[in-house]
Amino acid sequence: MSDSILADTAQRLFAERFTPELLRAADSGQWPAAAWAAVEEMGLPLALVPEEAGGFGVDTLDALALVRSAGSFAAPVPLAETMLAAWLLAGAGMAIPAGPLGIAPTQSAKGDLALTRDGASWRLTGTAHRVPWGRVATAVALLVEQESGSVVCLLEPGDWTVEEGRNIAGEPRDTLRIDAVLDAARVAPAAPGVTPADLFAMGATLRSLAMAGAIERVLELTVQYAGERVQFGRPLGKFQAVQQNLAILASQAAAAGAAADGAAEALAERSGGPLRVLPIAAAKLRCGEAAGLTASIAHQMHGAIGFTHEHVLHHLTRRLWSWRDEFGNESVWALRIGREVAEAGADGLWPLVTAA
Amino acid sequence: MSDSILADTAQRLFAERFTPELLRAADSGQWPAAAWAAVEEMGLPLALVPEEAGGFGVDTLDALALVRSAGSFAAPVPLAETMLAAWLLAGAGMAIPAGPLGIAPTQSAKGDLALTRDGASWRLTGTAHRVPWGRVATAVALLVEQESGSVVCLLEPGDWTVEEGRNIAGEPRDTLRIDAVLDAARVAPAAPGVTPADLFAMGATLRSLAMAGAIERVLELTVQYAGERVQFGRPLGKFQAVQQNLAILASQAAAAGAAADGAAEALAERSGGPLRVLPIAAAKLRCGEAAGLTASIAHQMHGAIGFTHEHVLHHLTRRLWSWRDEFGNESVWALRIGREVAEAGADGLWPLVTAA
Amino acid sequence: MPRIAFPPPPSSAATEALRAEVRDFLKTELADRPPRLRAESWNGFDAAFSRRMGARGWIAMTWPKQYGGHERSALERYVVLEETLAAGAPVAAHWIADRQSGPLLLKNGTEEQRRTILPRIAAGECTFCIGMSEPDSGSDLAAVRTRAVPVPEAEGGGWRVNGTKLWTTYAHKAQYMILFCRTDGGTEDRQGGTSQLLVDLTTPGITIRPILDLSGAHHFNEVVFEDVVLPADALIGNRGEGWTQVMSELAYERSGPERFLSSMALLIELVRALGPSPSGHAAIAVGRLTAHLIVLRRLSRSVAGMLDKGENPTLQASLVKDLGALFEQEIPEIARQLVEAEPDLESTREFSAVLAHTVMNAPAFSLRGGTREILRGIIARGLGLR
Amino acid sequence: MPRIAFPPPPSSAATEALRAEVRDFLKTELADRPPRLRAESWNGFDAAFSRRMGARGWIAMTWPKQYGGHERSALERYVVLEETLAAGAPVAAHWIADRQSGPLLLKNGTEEQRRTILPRIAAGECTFCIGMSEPDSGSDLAAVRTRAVPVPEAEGGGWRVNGTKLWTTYAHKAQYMILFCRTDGGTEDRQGGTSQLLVDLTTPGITIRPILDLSGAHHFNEVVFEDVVLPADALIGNRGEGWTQVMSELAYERSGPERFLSSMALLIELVRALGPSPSGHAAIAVGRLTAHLIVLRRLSRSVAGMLDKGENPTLQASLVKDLGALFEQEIPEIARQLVEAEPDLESTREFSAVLAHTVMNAPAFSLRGGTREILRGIIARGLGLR
Repeated sequence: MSDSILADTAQRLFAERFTPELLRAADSGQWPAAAWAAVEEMGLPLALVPEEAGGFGVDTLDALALVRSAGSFAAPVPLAETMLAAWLLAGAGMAIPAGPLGIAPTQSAKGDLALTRDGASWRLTGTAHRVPWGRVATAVALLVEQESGSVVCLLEPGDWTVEEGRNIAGEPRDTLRIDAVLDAARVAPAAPGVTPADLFAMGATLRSLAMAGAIERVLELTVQYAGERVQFGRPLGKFQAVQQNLAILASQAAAAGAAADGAAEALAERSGGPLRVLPIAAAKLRCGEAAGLTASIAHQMHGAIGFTHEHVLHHLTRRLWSWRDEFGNESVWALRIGREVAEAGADGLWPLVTAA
Repeated sequence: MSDSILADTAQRLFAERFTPELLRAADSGQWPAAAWAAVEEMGLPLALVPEEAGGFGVDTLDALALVRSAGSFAAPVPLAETMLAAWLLAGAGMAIPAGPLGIAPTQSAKGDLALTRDGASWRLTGTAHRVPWGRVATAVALLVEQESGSVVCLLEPGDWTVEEGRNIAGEPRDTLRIDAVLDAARVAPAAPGVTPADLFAMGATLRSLAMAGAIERVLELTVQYAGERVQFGRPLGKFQAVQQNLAILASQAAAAGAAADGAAEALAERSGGPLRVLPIAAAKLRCGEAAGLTASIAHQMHGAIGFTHEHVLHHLTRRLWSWRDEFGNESVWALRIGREVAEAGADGLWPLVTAA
Repeated sequence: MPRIAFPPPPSSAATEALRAEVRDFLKTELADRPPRLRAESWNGFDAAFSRRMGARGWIAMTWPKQYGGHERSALERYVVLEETLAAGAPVAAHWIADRQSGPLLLKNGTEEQRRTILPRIAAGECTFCIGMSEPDSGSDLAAVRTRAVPVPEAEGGGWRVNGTKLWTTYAHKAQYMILFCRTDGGTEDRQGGTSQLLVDLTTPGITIRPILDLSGAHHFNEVVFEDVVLPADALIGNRGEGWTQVMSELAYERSGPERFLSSMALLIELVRALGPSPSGHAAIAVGRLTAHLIVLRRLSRSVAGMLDKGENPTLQASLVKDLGALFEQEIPEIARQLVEAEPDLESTREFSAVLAHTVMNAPAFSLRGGTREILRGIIARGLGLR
Repeated sequence: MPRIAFPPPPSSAATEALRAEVRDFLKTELADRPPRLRAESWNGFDAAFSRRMGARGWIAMTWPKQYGGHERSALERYVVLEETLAAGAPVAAHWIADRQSGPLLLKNGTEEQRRTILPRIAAGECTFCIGMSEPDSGSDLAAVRTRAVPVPEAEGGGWRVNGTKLWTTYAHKAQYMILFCRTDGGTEDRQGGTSQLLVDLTTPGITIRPILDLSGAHHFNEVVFEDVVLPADALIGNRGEGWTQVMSELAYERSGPERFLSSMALLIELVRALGPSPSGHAAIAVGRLTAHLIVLRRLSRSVAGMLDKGENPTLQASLVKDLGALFEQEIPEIARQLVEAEPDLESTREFSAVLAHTVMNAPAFSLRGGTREILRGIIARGLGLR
């Protein structure tokens, strides 16, 4: 499929499906099964899977752009998570189940999960926290660190019990209590070099992209609103104070977009070797910071209108407030960069920046 | 002397003496001897000294208001320091020398200074860092912690050698290398309860007041400039973006003023017991924060004009940039408050705030 | 430039006994109120609690005794207010009437209104709501279109009201509304021709529909007036002076503790989550916020002192509101970086739930009672710039 | 709303060899340059250094060879620029001519001007200054009053200039000025009637007086023109199109590395002062600044890529400048809280000296090249709001 056709088709699908009504329904706990089916129908969840493993040969950057696009529509489906799970399974040479897939958004799977031999099979016990859409997942792919290296486990409903939870955007974030016996086909070594820390960084990349998309959309909505809403006899956008705020909003959108692009490139260029984590860390931090500022300015400009359940703005801003904390908040990633800088030393700072 | 007469007379004196020309001369290292003589003539350096110790019976709050007023004129003389040194000496029952006096702006004198018995006399050795106007001081009052309690030492020129230094406002901040034999008359126990930490808090109070004064003056200058300076055919102050910035400036001035008042009250109400440090810590922090924001907005509003050596603005802003770091910067005092809050615990926070 | 004085606030020594009494009361009253509910701040609604506040004499504290008040000082009222807000008590059932509607009636109401309504407010038995904003009038109140037309005496007299009010907080629980509407002229007259009317919300023709906020909670309402007929004495104060009356209400209510304590529950839970030995980083952050709180409280109490003396500190009050909203909005942004916890309204961890509540409500802190931009414009005018 | 695209910046793989070469050169050149001097960023002036940069072919890199240029890519120029700025090299002697005056002459100058002046710039032997601001015209360039009046042919022809320029950086060291002045009309014509003239600063009638900045340093000058007669071909481009020409210069120069590297010396010294094992607090602060730097550099390189393709990314460039100035101004405020040191220009500690320099210069970062408020107005216009 050609790149821009994929992007355009997906965008059309998102626009058609993820209407304000659907967003509100999803917010109140409804699973948009038909919309998901349409997304799956298009093959989007397999976008990160290599052609030889059953994918459609989508370029990685184009695949990642889908997540950004979905973010701009506040799509209440686990597209990013299913893409990541499918990629993880494909890398381990495992078959990819249909349906929405789950992953565990934790940096280290240690402590929470224990994988032990159980005759010819394996036994996995423990807890996976805040699994996106765990309640509707047809399978969950977990990466478990073993002495021998990272191992991918494929779980199916029945392997876990669900405690339902939500982030403040109303997206399911479920706790799965796991006690499963897995036959050999459901346990396999991960692709070389893939660690939980890696998967966490990939998750951070996907959230950065989704935030960048949502921020761009918020900017668009806010500029449009300022152009239309009349106060004191003039459109809001004619007031200098409003203009100054919207300029800040635009600069945050620019920074978030560029930061997410940088992370996407780092992820796309990977081939077997270790991930270039610095651009990803910078992206998650920068998008998170932009997310807060964006939400704050957009609500300030929208006034009470933006606070109503009926308005689309909060579907985006509540996601921004949630996503900035998922897969590591700003502090988590800043610390990681800061430690790397300290190690490089004063005279290593600039070379480190130009190499990022 | 009646309170408002004192304040008015002092203000007139400051306005008359601390002209832009004098500020520029002081900036290039000249000691404004005549202006200082006029300040001393009025008795201002003794304002904190109790009547029975040779003072004029000035109310403590009125005495502290002089420091605020001097700050608003960027007065390049050690009025605050001399007031503090005189208070320290008076408390120890020592005579107060004429002329500008020095103190050491360090929280703990330990490590830097050693006071030992030397027959009937004492020997003081060590280094006092960044002593304001050390080079012209006719005497320096140092507080040294001994096993027996805090001891005041009175040093005279000849007891030290000077290494000249300056803060970025051009105010002398000299290093004194001390090796002095002090007879018994020049060493005395400090007033009960007065410790180096106390003196440091008092210094922080004086700097807070000076910052509050300078900030108010910067606000005044900036509002005036915005009203006069025409750009694009209108006075700057008619632009909404400028108005929004000046409103922020005004709010910082309000906060700094109230914070400094709170510190002054804490200092004034002391009578023998320990200082209420919380309002002082809050003041130094809040004034320091306001100082940075004020300087930044004022320069933004003044444009290149504010950058010229000829303009009065920078005499104030460079002092703000210096004073916020003297006697403890924002972090130093924030840490102190934060530790106290942690000790009080979650449910102790509000009672601690209402008691401050 | 006019000097912006903040005189020292009145000494609080005289009120310390009252403070202790209030703290004792709240300690018992709120013993079982979890932090996630305390985080609702003045949006928490509990009619029984309000009645008990009334029984204690802690509503209508400064009003004349003949109208159910207690003739206590503004400073005593301030103490009760800040203690209840800092503790996260559910004040919504009496708060609007105590703060805004009661004083309006006291100043501009008819003797009948004062006599019948004020004592019920004082008892914590009468909830008010304020009908201000409309679909096309947010900060620009002069753009209201709700209209009250005099009914000819021959037809019974009074006022016939048509229009729609939005964002009316707790209209669905209130007995009365203070309605801001147009009685004369049109939007081209700007502020002129607006009036305030007292509306009994059981009057026929009034429909109240919920507006859910972004967290799905129901505080706001749409209130639709369709040929609602009000009695002639529903008019509060003078016909055509609605704007002036509203402005004088607003100016005084810009600087109370409600303007900087909205995130207090989160600050408290932050201190709890960090424990007795926080990192230097966390201690510095909390110490800084505490310093800001101490200074804001001093500013606010200074304004209270000026109000008590009958001065008109409009400019000072605006400065306090601006600084207060910044402070309230900063707290969630700082807290979330210091404790590892995602915001989650339903979390088993109180910190996460309080964080979620505060993050989602914070944007409103600089909207309610006039947006930040408008407030700063008022300050600039006070500086002599407009 | 127009979409504000920042396409991926060109791959830097091709320029890595050049980067290594520049780093090597700077390592030797700047071995003895202390951080307090590196902190001067593009205000550092060293004629010998500029000549050596010229000898290396690192000035006028993109210009045609016939004018002394090197016909290298904009991206290669970008690499040299960011490396010299990040290292705190003293570029002031060639920088203005390389960045602004040379390209102007290349585009609008006479063949004679190009032939005689451009090669000298390329060699690092010719310093330019820009005569823009005036006593009553800061950001409002249309208010300039300096006037150039044509001299009748009978009297020898050319232009007679009278007026005063302010804030002219390094006029006291420059050979030439690009003078922005009025040739026709008056201030009521706003931008119309303005032109640019090439001024040899040795021309009689020109007086250059120092303006000391707030730290007492001499970078700025007042340049007074009293009946200064310039040749007819001093006119650059077209008479009356001065404004348009200036605007197109400015738009392109809003987004280079000079817009976010002004505090780089301080960031480097901060990392040095904190050492290999900073506290978590300090590591987080430095990590955050580093992330911002990485993203700013990407944005800036994206704009460079667009410029290289002949696109017109005015809006993007403005966004980069706004973000860049915020970043540069934030660094001193953060650094000073992380290291115990008072700012002190003469301190024996490099950190204190660099901090002092940066604190005092930071306010200018959002003034030079148009104030923040004006820049944001331009962005708002780009969003379709004006």
